[in-house]
Amino acid sequence: MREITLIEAIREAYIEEMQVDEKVFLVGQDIRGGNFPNTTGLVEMFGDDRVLDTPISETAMVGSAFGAAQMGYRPVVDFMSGGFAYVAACEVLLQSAQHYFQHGGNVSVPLVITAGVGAGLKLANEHSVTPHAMFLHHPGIKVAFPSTPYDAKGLMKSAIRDNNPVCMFWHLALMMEKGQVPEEEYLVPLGVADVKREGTDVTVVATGLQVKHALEVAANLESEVSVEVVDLRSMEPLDYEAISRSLEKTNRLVVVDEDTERCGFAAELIAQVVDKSFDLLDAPIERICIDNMPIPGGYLEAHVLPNPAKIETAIRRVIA
Amino acid sequence: MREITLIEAIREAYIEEMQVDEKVFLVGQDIRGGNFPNTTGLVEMFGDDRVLDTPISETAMVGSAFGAAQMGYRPVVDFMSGGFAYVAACEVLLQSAQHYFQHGGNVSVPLVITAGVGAGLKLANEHSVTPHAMFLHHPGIKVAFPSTPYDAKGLMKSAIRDNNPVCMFWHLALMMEKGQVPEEEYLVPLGVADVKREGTDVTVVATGLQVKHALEVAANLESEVSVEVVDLRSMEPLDYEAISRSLEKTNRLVVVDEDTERCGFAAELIAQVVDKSFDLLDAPIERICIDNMPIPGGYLEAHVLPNPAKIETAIRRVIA
Amino acid sequence: MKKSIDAKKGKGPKAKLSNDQLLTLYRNLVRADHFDKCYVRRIQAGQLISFYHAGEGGLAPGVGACSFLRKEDILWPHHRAHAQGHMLSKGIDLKYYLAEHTGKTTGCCKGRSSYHWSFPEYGVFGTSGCIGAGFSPTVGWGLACKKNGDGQITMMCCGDGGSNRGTAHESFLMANNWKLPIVYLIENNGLAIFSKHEDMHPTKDIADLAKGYGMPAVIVDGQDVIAVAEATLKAVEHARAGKGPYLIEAKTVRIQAHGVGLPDLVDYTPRSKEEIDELRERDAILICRERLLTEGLLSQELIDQIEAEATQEVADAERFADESPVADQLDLSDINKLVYAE
Amino acid sequence: MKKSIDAKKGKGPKAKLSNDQLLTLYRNLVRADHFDKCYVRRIQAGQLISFYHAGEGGLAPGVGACSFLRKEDILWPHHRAHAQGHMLSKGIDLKYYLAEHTGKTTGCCKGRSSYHWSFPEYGVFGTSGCIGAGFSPTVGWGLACKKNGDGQITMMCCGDGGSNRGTAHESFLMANNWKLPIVYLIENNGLAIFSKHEDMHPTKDIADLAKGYGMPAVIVDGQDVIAVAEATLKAVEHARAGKGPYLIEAKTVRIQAHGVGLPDLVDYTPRSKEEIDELRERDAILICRERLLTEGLLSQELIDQIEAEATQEVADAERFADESPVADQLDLSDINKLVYAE
Ligand SMILES: Cc1ncc(C[n+]2csc(CCOP(=O)(O)OP(=O)(O)O)c2C)c(N)n1
Ligand SMILES: Cc1ncc(C[n+]2csc(CCOP(=O)(O)OP(=O)(O)O)c2C)c(N)n1
Ligand SMILES: [Mg+2]
Ligand SMILES: [Mg+2]
Repeated sequence: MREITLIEAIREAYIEEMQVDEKVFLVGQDIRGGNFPNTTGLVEMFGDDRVLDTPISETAMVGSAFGAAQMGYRPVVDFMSGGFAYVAACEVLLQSAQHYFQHGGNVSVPLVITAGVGAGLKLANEHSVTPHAMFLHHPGIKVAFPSTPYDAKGLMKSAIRDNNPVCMFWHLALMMEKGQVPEEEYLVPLGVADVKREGTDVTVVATGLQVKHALEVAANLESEVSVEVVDLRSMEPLDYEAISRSLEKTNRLVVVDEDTERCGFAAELIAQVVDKSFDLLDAPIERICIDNMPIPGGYLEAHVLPNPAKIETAIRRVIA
Repeated sequence: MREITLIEAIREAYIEEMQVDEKVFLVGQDIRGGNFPNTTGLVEMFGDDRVLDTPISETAMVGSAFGAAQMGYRPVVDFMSGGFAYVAACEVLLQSAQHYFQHGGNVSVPLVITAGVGAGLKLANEHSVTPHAMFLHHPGIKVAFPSTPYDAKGLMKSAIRDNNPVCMFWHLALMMEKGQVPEEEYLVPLGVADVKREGTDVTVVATGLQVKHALEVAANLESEVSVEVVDLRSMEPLDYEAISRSLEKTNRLVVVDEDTERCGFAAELIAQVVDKSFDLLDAPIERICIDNMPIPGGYLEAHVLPNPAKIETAIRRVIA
Repeated sequence: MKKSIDAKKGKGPKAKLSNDQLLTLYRNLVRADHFDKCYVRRIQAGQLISFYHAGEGGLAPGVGACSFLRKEDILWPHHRAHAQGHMLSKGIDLKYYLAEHTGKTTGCCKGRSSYHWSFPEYGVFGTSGCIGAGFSPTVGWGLACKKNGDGQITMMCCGDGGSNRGTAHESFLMANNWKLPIVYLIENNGLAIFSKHEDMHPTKDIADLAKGYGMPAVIVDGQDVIAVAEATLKAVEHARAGKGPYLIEAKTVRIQAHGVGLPDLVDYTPRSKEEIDELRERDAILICRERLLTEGLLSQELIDQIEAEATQEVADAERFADESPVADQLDLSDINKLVYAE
Repeated sequence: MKKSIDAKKGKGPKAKLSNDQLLTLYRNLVRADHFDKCYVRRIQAGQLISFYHAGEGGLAPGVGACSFLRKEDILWPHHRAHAQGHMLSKGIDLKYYLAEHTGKTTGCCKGRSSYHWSFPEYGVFGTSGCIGAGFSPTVGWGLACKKNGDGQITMMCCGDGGSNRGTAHESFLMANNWKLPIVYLIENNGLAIFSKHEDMHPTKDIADLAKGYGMPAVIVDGQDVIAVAEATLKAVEHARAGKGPYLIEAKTVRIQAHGVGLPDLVDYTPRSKEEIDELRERDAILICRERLLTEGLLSQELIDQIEAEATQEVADAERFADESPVADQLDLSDINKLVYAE
């Protein structure tokens, strides 16, 4: 099968969905020029009224999508960097997320929020945060986070077709990662995890870049420990079944989440496992997240992020 | 001892701190007139330049505190309602919280964020949310949530004296609750839990209004179950010692948190307990939070909130 | 507190209103007033849930702005009087809103939201508890109207206080950059809770902001419903013609406290009876009635009839709401069904 | 892309600059240019971490605005050229910033933040990766300056793009309501990443916004450092005198791509060499040099000396940064010690 990069895969998702549904449009800052290559050239293909550049006016930028979505359009809002979503937190986390429920289910809000996220470029906190937990904490938005080009394309297409706000960030460190993507059309549904590697001793649950890290560690430990890597692909809806199926085999769990630890998704998953699968656990659950501090820039950044070494240590701890 | 209301206790904290430190000032919307009675009459006592009304311009309102704090002032920003903090999320969660660490510890940011929070008035989501988890997820801000007038006064005084951003919301349903408050000055330090009721069978950890609920249930169940109620008073810093001390006695834990369940503080606490006190647990931990939906207005609200009945059920489940 | 209307600003060649339209304005104003009084009475009697922000004195801008919109036009109404004047003028049957506000299953939001409204078939999608929140989706509505390409426009209303939000700036920028068919109506009643407009905005007129965006703007006497309607027709015409957004500032008043049951302060001192009496002098219904009487469009008989119809309409809405079942059942077995669209 | 400066707007009775001041401006411009080139060279060579947004073409506004501030004045500098011109003009020794930007323990933020700066003893408290974030704390700085009551002012700089944020509106409102001693400098280089000012702001001049707040504003030629300094002196005087905020829009240019290594597009097409060449014609250093030569303040000898000193200053800063230890140790045993002040 042909191989393309993750960012190219997202671009293909845009192109395919824009071709089949003229209600789909993209809005963001500097996306016509391709601030990231997922939008490069799209304005030439679809015109100025489907690829819209906005001022640095994020509340109105989200608003342009939120309003149009209520009228049957299917906008994708590109925040450029996940950290910039904070400046439109009310529009995203309250207004867009709650609109459907709060208004009696009268009006659906089919919009996608996307941005590059993730630390690794030494850019300090605002340019490095992966603020998934903040989205997950606010019911009404779905949250996906792909680890491969295949998933990125399939999830983005599902996100665009979903009748709810969906946040699909992608990780900057995976942007140029290549992977197999079929020429034929396919979807990856939201809410279906993917066992990226089978194993019997310990389950590592991860998303995004951390799936890659987990797979690396699993391969390295192959001769010692049989590691199962469950890539959730989306955190809401959450495929809890996939996790419990895996725990039934392994009885041991490591959760890796590239977001600040406190009140993050890893904590949520641990709480759910304690609630639903307590008896399956043979050891305390380990979580590997970003330490409870603003993500530093510079060389210090590396200390606070999840990485293969930390994942390995966690695995060794739960099997000890 | 004399009894005063929680909101009067906060007012006393303001008065005492404004009297001893002229760097303390209050800023918010309609606080001169006493939008809530914690600021009533303060403008007459301290003048227009220490009790400042702002337009509905929350980013600048927080900014007026954030900037002044960097220059040695000690502002208290009143958001009126906790839900309105979303419109200044970047200023609060990123800028104020990260400033100290991100700038080499050169500049401290002694400011307090406060507001009335909590559901119960059928006001629908934005006027009902208690968005603590969002604050806790962002290192750099401390978070307190009092359950009594005594604690409210003592915590607010500590918050004002703290050299960091501190968020101290107070619960609307407790506003007029009376409690003993000494005439003499005292502080309640941030990060010290208070065992509001001793017990041996099960630990209920709570904050704010839910402490009251937990105490109610504990009293009702007295003849059947010995419930220990640990009031955290602040969630960051977190007095984990107090929790583990209690668990050593009870080996059973119920966490009650009036915030949306997913990625909330209850999940965080469960993850910490699993990590640090796994062997102390004789049963899965129960969490009682707001259901994963926007808080409805109207009569439906009552269904999704923590309440004594739900707490009792959870207690019965963990001791079963 | 008295508004001094710069009469000149509101002048210019006026859009002509038909006799029917003039009567519609009067009728809608009376209806809005009846509903407003009903809500005040009910909340005081414990027959309305959550809160109510009485509209007395400030009903004309919403009625003037919304009486001649098309059904498919999009409207974000002002929160004052809980938008009842705006919504009934748009053609919405308010009984579903009263049912919502009394927590009934027949409510426009299924009893989920007390004061929220939602009538998507009339282009009113919902509201928010965050003042100034409407500026953001307005950009999207304006954009979709433009994309739809059939002359649909968006009317976005808010108070003087709401115009202080940064969302206003961002909305004005994008609406003007993209020449979106949007009419912004600022209903300036000189107060936001206890705060005086003069202290919260550095110039006399909020309409001054329009200059920064090269946006046409007009200031009208918000107690004169006809003036508001005429200004609106011009602004709407401008927007429908693809010429971009337009801002109207209507100077109006607030007779009651911000919310029913709250103290009525300015800054930190109570408003005096004299002040309020002065505000009452320019009563929008009387001003309109006077004008229509002068023009021979109203008779005492018609006045009484309109009054009676409004009374009946409110009574019907109350009966509908009161007889509807309380929405107090929530099936939490599948939360996601409630929270997410299919 | 060429800015057409409406010369009239910049005119008016000019604050008189001393010969020393004129030379200071020239010297600071040359120093800023040397540091800018150093950063471009280093980031291309992998000797600078994170990113760099080259200042070429747009250095004069920051130098003009900051060269004559008092040490205790507060400054939020623009992100362009990573504020080096602003900071050195304010008296800050840039070696600590270069050390930060190379990830060293001697950095102004202890190596924690790559591009962030922080020199509180010079009234520069820090920065943010969110464009437009400075508008908010500016209100607090202005408020504290006013409270301190000794003529201290706040200078807040940002780009045309930054002025699109809603934070600008809220900041302008509160600064004007409270008559805070704040000077807003909009460094309008006509571009924000790939976006043209013309498409992002509906009028030619961002200064138009000031009208909405009754705030005095002036437009200056941002390639003329002397004009910027003169306008700034007037604005600062106004602010120090307690007359409230002032807005300066300096029309300037951006010669290089938004960030080093990014494509240099406008909308979605590359800028042409001709366009760039045209922009280069109005070089701020040459314009200033010309003027000072005409006025007999500069000689070739002095020019060479200033050049040599700047070269030396940059070399010293580089040596300091390069010889400092890498900040790659983080004691995570007590995170709270790092994150919270005592
Ligand atoms: C973001 C936000 N901040 C503050 C409030 C509290 N609040 C509710 S109404 C109001 C005043 C609104 O004033 P204005 O827009 O002038 O409308 P009016 O009430 O005068 O009709 C305020 C401050 C809010 N609901 N949302
Ligand atoms: C809130 C936010 N939105 C978007 C960005 C991405 N961004 C960084 S610089 C920039 C352009 C800034 O333009 P301008 O203010 O004109 O300054 P210039 O770069 O032209 O000097 C943008 C959009 C950001 N950093 N923060
Ligand atoms: Mg008002
Ligand atoms: Mg620019």
